[in-house]
Amino acid sequence: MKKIIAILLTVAVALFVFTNLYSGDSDFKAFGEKSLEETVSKEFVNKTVDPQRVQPETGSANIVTSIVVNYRGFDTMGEVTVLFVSALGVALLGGVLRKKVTFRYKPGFIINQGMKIIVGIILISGIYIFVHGHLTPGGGFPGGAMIGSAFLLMYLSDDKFRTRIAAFKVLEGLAGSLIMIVGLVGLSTGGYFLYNFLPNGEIGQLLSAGIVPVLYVLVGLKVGSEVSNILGDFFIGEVEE
Amino acid sequence: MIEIIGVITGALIIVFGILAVESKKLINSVVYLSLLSLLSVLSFIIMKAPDVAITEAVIGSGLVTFLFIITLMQDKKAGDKK
Amino acid sequence: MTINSLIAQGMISSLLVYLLTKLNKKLGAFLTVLFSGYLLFVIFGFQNSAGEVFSLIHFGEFELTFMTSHYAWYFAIVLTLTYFLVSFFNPYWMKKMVNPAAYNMLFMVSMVGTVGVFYAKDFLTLFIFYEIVVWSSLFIIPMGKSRKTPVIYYTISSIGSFAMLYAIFYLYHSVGSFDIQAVSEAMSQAPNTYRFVFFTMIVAGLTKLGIFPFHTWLPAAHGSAPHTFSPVLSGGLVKVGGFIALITATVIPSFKILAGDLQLMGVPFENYLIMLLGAVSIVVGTLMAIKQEDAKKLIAYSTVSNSGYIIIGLMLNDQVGFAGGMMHVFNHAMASGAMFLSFAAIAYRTGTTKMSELGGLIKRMPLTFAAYLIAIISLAGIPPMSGFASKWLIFQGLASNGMMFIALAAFFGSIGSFLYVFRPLSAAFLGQLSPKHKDVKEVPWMMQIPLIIMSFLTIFYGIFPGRILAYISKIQESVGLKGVEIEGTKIIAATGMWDSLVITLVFGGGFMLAAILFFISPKAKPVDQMNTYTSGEFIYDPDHYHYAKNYYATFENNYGNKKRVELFFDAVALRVKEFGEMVKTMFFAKSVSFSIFWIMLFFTLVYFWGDKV
Amino acid sequence: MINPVLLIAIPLLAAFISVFIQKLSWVLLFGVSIFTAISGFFLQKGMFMIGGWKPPFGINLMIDDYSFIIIIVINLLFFLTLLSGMWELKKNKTILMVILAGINGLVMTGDLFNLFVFLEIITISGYILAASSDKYYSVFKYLVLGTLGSSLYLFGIMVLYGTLGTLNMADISQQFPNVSGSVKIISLTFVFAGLGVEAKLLPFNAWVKGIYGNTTPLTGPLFSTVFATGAIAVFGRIFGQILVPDSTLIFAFIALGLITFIFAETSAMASKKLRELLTFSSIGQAGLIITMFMIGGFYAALIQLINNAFAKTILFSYATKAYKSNGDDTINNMSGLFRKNVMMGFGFTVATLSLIGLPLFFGFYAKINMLQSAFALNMWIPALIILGSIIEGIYYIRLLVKLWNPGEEGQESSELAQSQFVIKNGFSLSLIAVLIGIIFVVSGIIPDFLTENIAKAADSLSDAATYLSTVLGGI
Amino acid sequence: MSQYLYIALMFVGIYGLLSQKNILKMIISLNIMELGLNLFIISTGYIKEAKAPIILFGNEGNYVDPLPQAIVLTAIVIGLGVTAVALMLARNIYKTYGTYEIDEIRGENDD
Repeated sequence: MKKIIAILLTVAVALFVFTNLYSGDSDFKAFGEKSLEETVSKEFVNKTVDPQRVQPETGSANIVTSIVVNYRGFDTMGEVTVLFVSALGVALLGGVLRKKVTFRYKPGFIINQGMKIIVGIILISGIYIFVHGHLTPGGGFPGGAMIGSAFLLMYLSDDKFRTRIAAFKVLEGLAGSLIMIVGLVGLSTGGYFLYNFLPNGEIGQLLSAGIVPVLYVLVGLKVGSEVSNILGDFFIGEVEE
Repeated sequence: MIEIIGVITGALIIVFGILAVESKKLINSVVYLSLLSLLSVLSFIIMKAPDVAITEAVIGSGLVTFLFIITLMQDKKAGDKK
Repeated sequence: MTINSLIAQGMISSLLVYLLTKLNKKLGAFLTVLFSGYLLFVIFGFQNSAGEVFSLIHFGEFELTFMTSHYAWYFAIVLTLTYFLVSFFNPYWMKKMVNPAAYNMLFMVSMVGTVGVFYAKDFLTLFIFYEIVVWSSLFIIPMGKSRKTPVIYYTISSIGSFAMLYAIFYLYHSVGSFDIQAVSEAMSQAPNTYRFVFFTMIVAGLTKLGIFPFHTWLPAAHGSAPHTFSPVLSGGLVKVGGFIALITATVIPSFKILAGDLQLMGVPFENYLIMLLGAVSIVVGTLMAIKQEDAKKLIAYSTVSNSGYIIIGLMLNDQVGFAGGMMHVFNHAMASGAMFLSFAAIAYRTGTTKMSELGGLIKRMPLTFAAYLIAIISLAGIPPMSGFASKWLIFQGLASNGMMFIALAAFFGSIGSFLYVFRPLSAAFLGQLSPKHKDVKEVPWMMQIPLIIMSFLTIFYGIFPGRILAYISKIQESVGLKGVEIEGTKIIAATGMWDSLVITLVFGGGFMLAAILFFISPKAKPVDQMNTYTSGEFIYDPDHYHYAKNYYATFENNYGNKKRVELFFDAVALRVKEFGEMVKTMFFAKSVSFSIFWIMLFFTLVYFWGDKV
Repeated sequence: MINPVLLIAIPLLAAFISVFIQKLSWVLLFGVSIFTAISGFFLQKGMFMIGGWKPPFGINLMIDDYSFIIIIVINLLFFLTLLSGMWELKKNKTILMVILAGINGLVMTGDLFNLFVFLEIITISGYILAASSDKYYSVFKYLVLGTLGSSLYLFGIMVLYGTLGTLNMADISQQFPNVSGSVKIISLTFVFAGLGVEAKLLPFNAWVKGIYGNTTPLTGPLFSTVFATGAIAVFGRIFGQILVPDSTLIFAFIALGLITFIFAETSAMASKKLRELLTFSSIGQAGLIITMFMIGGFYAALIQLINNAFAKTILFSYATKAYKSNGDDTINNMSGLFRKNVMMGFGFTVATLSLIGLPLFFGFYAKINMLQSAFALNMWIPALIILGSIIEGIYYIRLLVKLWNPGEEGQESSELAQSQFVIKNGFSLSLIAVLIGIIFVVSGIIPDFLTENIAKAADSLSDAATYLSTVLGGI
Repeated sequence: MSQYLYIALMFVGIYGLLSQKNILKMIISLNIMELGLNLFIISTGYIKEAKAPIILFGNEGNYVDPLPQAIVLTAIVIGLGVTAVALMLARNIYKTYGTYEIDEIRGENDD
């Protein structure tokens, strides 16, 4: 009975959305039919938001990155804060549990040493991803998450490692503070918060795109440390042997 | 062609979504969720969103699944029940 | 001195009183006496002032203004007099109060508030001070016996006051002004609007007066308020309701505006309906008063019945009946004030107001007895007390309009009041003295002052009712009615006339005769209370054998004691609570899914509904 | 003049610093809170672009008279909350700083998606703070509903983006009237439902009882004043200025607001615990204020918003302190508690009377304004508002009478029957209570000294043209 | 066409929230809902025969809309944060009440 009501309601609401969104008089742009000209994105793609600046106004080859870090950098700042808060929350909530997770298996020497190599590779590729965030797909979020997953492997392979996470606290705070400081420097130099006060350089170069790579590296570090913190805190808990 | 792949992927996503919601065992749900994420990565790629695809691959199907599994490990019984 | 600065002074000195009472309880109480006397004095100076406008403050985009008028002065002087006289009791109760500082402050605030209500030029000012009176008196009541009754009081009051607020803003919306004069002029063109406003606004008057079906708060609140505040509530604050009725029906001339409506017995049917309610409350108040064990509750029910007289008189809107209603405002204030004060005096000495615990106090507290006696004679409408004058005028008004049903109720109330006012008299003052109260003394001199003054005024205006009626005729002329005709001590109505001096002399003669007979006839031998029933055997609970228990047993058995209106209100309150519980279980259920169900249902409803559009 | 972005940046910076310098977090929290509370008054008005990208391309902060007054109120409330919850901070200091930044951003931002981000910041912080009550299931419920709500909101704004190609509030408000009806109905209902969760409208607010009903001296005032004010203010901004519903849909929204008001007030009447009573009163007030926003009575809505926020600060602080000190908040057990702390009793009473809307207190001015603007629409809305006020008055008066006057029913009130309860750590609350009480009384007699700015704020909300020209026309 | 399916996926998640009584199942449903939403957001930016928005290797002009992608990046990370908090809460609920089933939780919200 309950499921039938649930299905009926869901279908009704879905119909509500479908019939209205795709009705004849709806001016919602159909899938794949839209044109960039009608959105604000055309200026992002052409990099012509502010004609008074030195062209190209952002040097990032990856347009998504230029949006995430530059045009809508404020969102990213907020979103890093969300992750920061949830990491804090996980730590606070996990503090109640107080027990360490132990696994039934003991990681052997081969796993231990092999892991270290793999972790190194993953770390490097993660760092590569966020350093090249303004050029290639990827960036701070996947890069940071990769760093986090590298440490996940460390956690899994090494029992002792699970305690050594104090450094991440410093790292997350430091990276976060640096993001804010970069923003504030922009405010003091250019008059706008998160203002791009560095030269843009040429599209496609590593040292291009002004503060974009700087910020994205910081975001990557921050996301990485947050994810690692969350993972570390998740290893605290009552897990049966 | 690529449209058709997109539709098929989308249909698979729905199927796995329903499976994830309705499956009796929690661990199965988690696995279906992980598969769902992977399929959505494919969709993201089809829709020309490589950044999102990478992020979703790492976070959606990687980290989130891991978090679920750690939580499930807390109680073996809960993992088996329903 | 102007009204606005008077109000400001009052508010500031109420704070002062609060602080001083914290320092010294008695000092604060004496200050209230002093200030209420000062207020009375200043208000008295406005006797002949009419149409003077004072601006208080700018309240946002509105302006609060006062205007003097004859009717305002009349009500204000009655109220301040009551407050002033009652305040003499305050110093003696400070020790017993749980929070004397707050009591004194709120006493002052409510007093100043009533003055503000009466002198208001516009509805907003009126409403503001009306509500101030409500909440300030509200917080005094729980210092007495009950924590529930203030809630009943507030509930019924707020039904009235919010209905009035609604009416005020409805008027503001259609007229564009709060000013009573402007509204009155605009309404003469819009009888349909006014018919609605009349009914919504007069609810405030009915609730405050305690007219059926809003009478339930009177016995509850008056009965359990602190003893010194009950006379204010009954003698004073109830009259604020009368004032609202006056504004609604007479100052804004409902009889002229609604002249096009169906006329019943010479008044618009709207007025007639209210009069019918008044008649019902006379009957209900009388019947319920007869059954009460507690003297304060009894007097409270008598207030219900007397409020019925007031509203009937005011709704008549004619030469005679209106004058009677207005005069009854004063008479009832004095009489019920005196009755409550004398029971406050009894409570001060004996600690109780339950009739079955009292008895024989006539010898210990003769002055209190005399004050009570005069008050009840006045309330029962027996000459030569002033109550006779007002009731006679109301009867005249009813008779000349041919309103038989209402007149019947009024007569019934008059006869019934003999019964109920006599009961406390005989139970508390006559009969045998309870052994517990052997050492009771008369109250201190300061508490005697108000009793004496009230008795004096009752007798004086009984002999010379023209003194008041002359002023009332001025009020009548100012609101467009024909003034009541007075020649010396003669009062002339359509169907008859009456010379108060002659009647007083006749009654005086009769009284002298009776007194002579009493003194020369042999005295009854006093018997101890117990001995009446037990022939000297010892009993443990004399209260149950008190003759005041089931005093009118034969009469009372003819009708039940079910408080149907109270039960109805209780049922409504219970339904509201049950509805609240239902909302809690429906919308705040434990299950998350259930909450999401509601959200989805919202979408579905919008979908089905939005499709139609 | 202070750049408004500092109100977001400085608290966030402080929050990040406090992670690795734990010992400083006390200083940082109070310093930041004092800074924002003071600088709210000296806020520079106008439109501020982030990163120098002009709207609708970049994100902008908008400080018009509306957000100006809300920022002042919220930052003051936050400071008062900190004072009253001083002993409860514990490990929550960093999160509190993030909340301060988030709530400021929520109110100031001029971008719909940025609003979503800030909404997430404060809701997630909200989950974490709420979890300090150990009622994890209630928090979970809040989390599910909150996440659902923000997803619905995101869906709504993305439908708008798919139609209009922009996320900037000013840009959308300009183009929104021309959007086809079907897109309008979808985006409006979804955004309404999404924000309704945070604004506590009736079908969306099932989480409130578990969260507000189990608050601590810190979270109680924080949720009921800071969060509620922010959420409702955003609600007013979105539906009063940006996505103005047309005549048919607005009726449903008004009906929902009024239903919330009446239903919640009856529920409050049926409550026996102080915190639960206040919870339902908060819900009711939210419904009332949102109704006022919906019918276009912005001035009245703002006045009532401020009235409610400051009143609830005292009420919730007191209720949560009473619970914290005694482990119980059943009203019947608290009789005569005010006699022990008269100052708090004074503040509590004045706040309550102001909330009911009795004259001599600020709430009365709010009430007459509400009635005035409600009568401009029709006769039934004011009647329902009055009905709700009567119910509200009844239960609050019942509460006050009980708390002031110890004593058994049928007996004279006396000190002997006083409750055994005590209030611990009440000094700061006493100060706040007296301060707010005096402000309520003074502004209830002479409302002008507060209302001038509020009137300007209401004007700026109804004056969409100025908003548009400031955001889109400027620079 | 595939956009329909993405919206449908969102409603599958909502259906899960409506019908499931297990806390972990509800979190999974939330994730499914968010995933559907993210897919829908990306699909609003999709343009037929357009390229990924990266100016590299000279493929200039005619890109898909990059703004939804930026938004989804943010949304995914926020989703991770919410999920982490939700799972930690679930663990605490399990610790306190010994169950993940909502019906078996006692002692909260019933007075």
